[in-house]
Amino acid sequence: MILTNTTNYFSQFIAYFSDTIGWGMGGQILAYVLIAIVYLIFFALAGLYLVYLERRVAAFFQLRLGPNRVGPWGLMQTIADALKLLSKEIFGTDRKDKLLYHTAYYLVIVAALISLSVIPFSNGIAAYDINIGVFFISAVSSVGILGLLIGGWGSNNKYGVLGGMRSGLQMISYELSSGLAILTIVLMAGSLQLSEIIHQQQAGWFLWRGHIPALIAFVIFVIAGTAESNRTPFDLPEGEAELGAGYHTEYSGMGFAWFFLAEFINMFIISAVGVTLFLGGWLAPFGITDGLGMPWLWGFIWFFIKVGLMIFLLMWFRWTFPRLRIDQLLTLEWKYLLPIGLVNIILMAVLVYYHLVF
Amino acid sequence: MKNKLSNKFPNIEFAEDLELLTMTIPQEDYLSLMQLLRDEFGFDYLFSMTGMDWGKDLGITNHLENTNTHEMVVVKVLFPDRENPEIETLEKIWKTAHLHEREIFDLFGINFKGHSVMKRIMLTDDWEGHPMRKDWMDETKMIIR
Amino acid sequence: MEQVIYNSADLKSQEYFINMGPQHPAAHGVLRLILTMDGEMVKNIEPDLGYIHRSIEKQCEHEGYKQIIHLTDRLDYLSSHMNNEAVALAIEQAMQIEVPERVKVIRTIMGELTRIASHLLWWGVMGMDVGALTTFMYAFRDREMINDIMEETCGARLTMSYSTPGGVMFDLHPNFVNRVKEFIPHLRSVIPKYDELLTGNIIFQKRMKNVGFLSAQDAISLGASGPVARGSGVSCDRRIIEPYSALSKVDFKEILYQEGDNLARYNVRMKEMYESLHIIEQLIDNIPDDGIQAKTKALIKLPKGEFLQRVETARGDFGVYIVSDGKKNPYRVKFRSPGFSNLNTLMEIGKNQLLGDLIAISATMDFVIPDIDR
Amino acid sequence: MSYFGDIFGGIRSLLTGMKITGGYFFPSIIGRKYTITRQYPEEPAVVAERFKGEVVMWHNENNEHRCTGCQACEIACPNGTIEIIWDRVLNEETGKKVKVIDKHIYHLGMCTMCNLCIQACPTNAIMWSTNFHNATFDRSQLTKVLNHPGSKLMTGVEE
Repeated sequence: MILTNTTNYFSQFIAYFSDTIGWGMGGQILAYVLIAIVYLIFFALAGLYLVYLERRVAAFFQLRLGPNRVGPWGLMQTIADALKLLSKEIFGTDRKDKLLYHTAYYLVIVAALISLSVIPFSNGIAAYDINIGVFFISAVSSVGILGLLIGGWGSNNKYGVLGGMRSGLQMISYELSSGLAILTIVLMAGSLQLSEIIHQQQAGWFLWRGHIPALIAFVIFVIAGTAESNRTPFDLPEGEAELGAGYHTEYSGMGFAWFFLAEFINMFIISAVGVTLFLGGWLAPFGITDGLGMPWLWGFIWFFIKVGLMIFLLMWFRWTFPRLRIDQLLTLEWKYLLPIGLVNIILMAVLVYYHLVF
Repeated sequence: MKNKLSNKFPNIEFAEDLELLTMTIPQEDYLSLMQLLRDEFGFDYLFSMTGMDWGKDLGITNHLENTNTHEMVVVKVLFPDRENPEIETLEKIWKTAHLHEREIFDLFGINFKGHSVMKRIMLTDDWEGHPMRKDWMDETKMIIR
Repeated sequence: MEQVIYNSADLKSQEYFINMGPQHPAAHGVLRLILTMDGEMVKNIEPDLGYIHRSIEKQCEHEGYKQIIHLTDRLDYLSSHMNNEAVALAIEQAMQIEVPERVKVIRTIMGELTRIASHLLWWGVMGMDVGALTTFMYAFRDREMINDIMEETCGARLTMSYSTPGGVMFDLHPNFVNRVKEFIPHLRSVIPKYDELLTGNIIFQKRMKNVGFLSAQDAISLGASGPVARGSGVSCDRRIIEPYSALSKVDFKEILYQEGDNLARYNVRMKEMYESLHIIEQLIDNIPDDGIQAKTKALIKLPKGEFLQRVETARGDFGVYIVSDGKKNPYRVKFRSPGFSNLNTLMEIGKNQLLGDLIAISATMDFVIPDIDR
Repeated sequence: MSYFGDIFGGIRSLLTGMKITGGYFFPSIIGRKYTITRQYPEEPAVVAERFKGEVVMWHNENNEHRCTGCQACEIACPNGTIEIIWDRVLNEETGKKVKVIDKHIYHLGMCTMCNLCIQACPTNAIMWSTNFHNATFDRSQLTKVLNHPGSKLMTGVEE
């Protein structure tokens, strides 16, 4: 089955909704708002359940059981935690820069939420399937870094400043590498649109079709992605043994929770982008579920299985490796990942030019 | 060794009945004796510095070890002046004396001349008195049975 | 057009202070270090102690000799048995009590078990300090087995108060020998896994190698002892220099590394666990059976004099210096704690290091704050 | 070349580490094989029989204890955990005044479980209990009276 249609269920929904309700522009906006609410709910649930997953996975890595009291298998634990954080008093230092302090977490979550909107969850299910999707994600996720930076700065805490500076340093460096890794695939796909990239992979995932350079790009992407989502071994911005809590030292209650959720959503985004670019997105491996009907549902299932595996890989990293030092972090980027990535992209270009990729 | 030290420092006193070689030295010869013990006799490891309150005098007891032969000597110095006892710092000979001397300063009130940071280390800066002295009393917090 | 030439010397950075502690995840307690920082670089370290100072030395002046023992548990709670043993040995030496052979063997076995437990905890926390959070639980799993063994015999898991002047508090539990024998092969099988998980890890190696260099001369001058000094090649193991209890009967090596960096200190402790297991193996099979308590008077009075006893705890050279004036209370007790001198070492070698390195160095120093504050 | 050697050696060391954690993870999710934590209230904690939880006084079924009020434990205690309130009461049978305890007060909050009192007790009146549920909401609840109300000295325990 070759999917050629690029129908977007969301745009169909918007057209249908505004037609039935018939308020012209108002109906369209209402439809957008409805979609946004769906995404917000997804954002909250995904964030909370990723926290739950992280705690459970960490527990099993550490010979423990993890949260298993609230609800069946402890599934309600993180919701309870979120409620607790909501009801908590928000206190901070007196001398914080109020504007920056309070803008910071909005920036972080808004950036995460916007990046979420371009990711195709299934065939034709992406809220905002623009033709420069990959580029858009890279650009928007940089805004999130600004949130960490000004959060660290605005809270007027030395640990916060150190954490914020470290995060800025780290993100600027590693975005280069992840960008190059993404570009390697874009060279093959010839498109920046995420749904188009997935459609191209019907003949085989890019990780397989691009063989050596794609594999290298994948490894680079995973490393850079771990760094961008601030997770061990690259958790220097909040490195708890060094900085207490880094940039969110002075945040409490929900302010802290936004940072925390955004971190997990970022992990989700990184994994989703990785899956979309390298592992065929929502496509079934070898098309095994293609004939079973309901392609969008199977798309969802395969997408979330793949993303889950990728997230598990990142968690596995986190619970195994020690943290790098700040200079080693930069050495890794500028002396290893970046040159290799540059050579890799040239290699890929040559391969694509001579049609040596599958 | 005893003879050598006796010749050099006429005022040195050796204790008789103790297991370790123990000597008491007047304050003015303290630094030169310690330097000599380190440089000539190889007692290069300052094991501990103990502040003492002998009731009448304050004192410091230094335990030195030779890291090659693992012999130990004990050097004592007494301060008859309880109000402002003062002595040269050992910081320049053994770096470890830094913290030990600060502790003694804090808890016994013995001042070390030439020490780089002569501040209280255990107690707060506004603490009155030196609690390890025998005559220090806190009526409200100490229960002595 | 005006040309502005920036000179790198004009770009001034400003030094600032950071209070690391008293509540800090890497301080392992209430150690407060006032750091003078320049960017990420630590320029000066100034400790502020006393957050857990209980003036145990002063308390000891008002306690009988038997009653001192339980206070020493609270010094370095991770090597509580060795601390107990040090005081007991000092009192026995002063009173010239000959303790039964069984007591000596039990004390040595217990001491080595405590050392392993302490090193295991250190290993777990070391991993956490450099960011590998999983090591902690793995180490605690094995440490728990030792704690269970301790609990069965001593009735307590951490502050055991097990040695008394002239003997030990309880006889060994009947299960003790079997459980220790089960534990030895278990630990021997898991330490290589630990090595694979953390020691061999490239990130860990890069964090540890050539960081926090301490030369042998400095180690001596700074009063370093225990694994910190042995990592710099200074032979200072009291168990070999002056074998106490049953240590003279066993054969073991002193682990010495010449490098003096973090990795050397790390390796010393990892290898010491094997040596401790080796010591226990030699003693566990034939524990003599001649009583657990030498005859002592109910009220111990030390003869007039000064007594010094040094033992090797998990952290280094622990000294008990008792000045007695012949009464039932000591006139003055000084606990020379290894952590106190090792803190001085940290102050010296932590300068001009990155903040992350300072954490790693202080992790290899293995501080227990009550031991520093006393 | 050491540049690439570094990379491959590094990746190999990282994979070895992941093998160890993965080796614990996968058996743990399937059979909880390596799980070491205990689900506390459901699975009760196993405490060794010698565990020093708190000091208790043994009473028999007639509400009699063995404490003669000799105060050996009070003297042996390093930090004043034990206080005994006693009195001399005329014994009708022998016509002598005998020491009788009124209250054997035990401050659990101060106790360091050093075992000296129990070692000192000549009549084995006090002993360890393995109870470790010692947390209370109020510090005053940590002060306990060990002898039960209305209890008296067991006959046959001479002073």
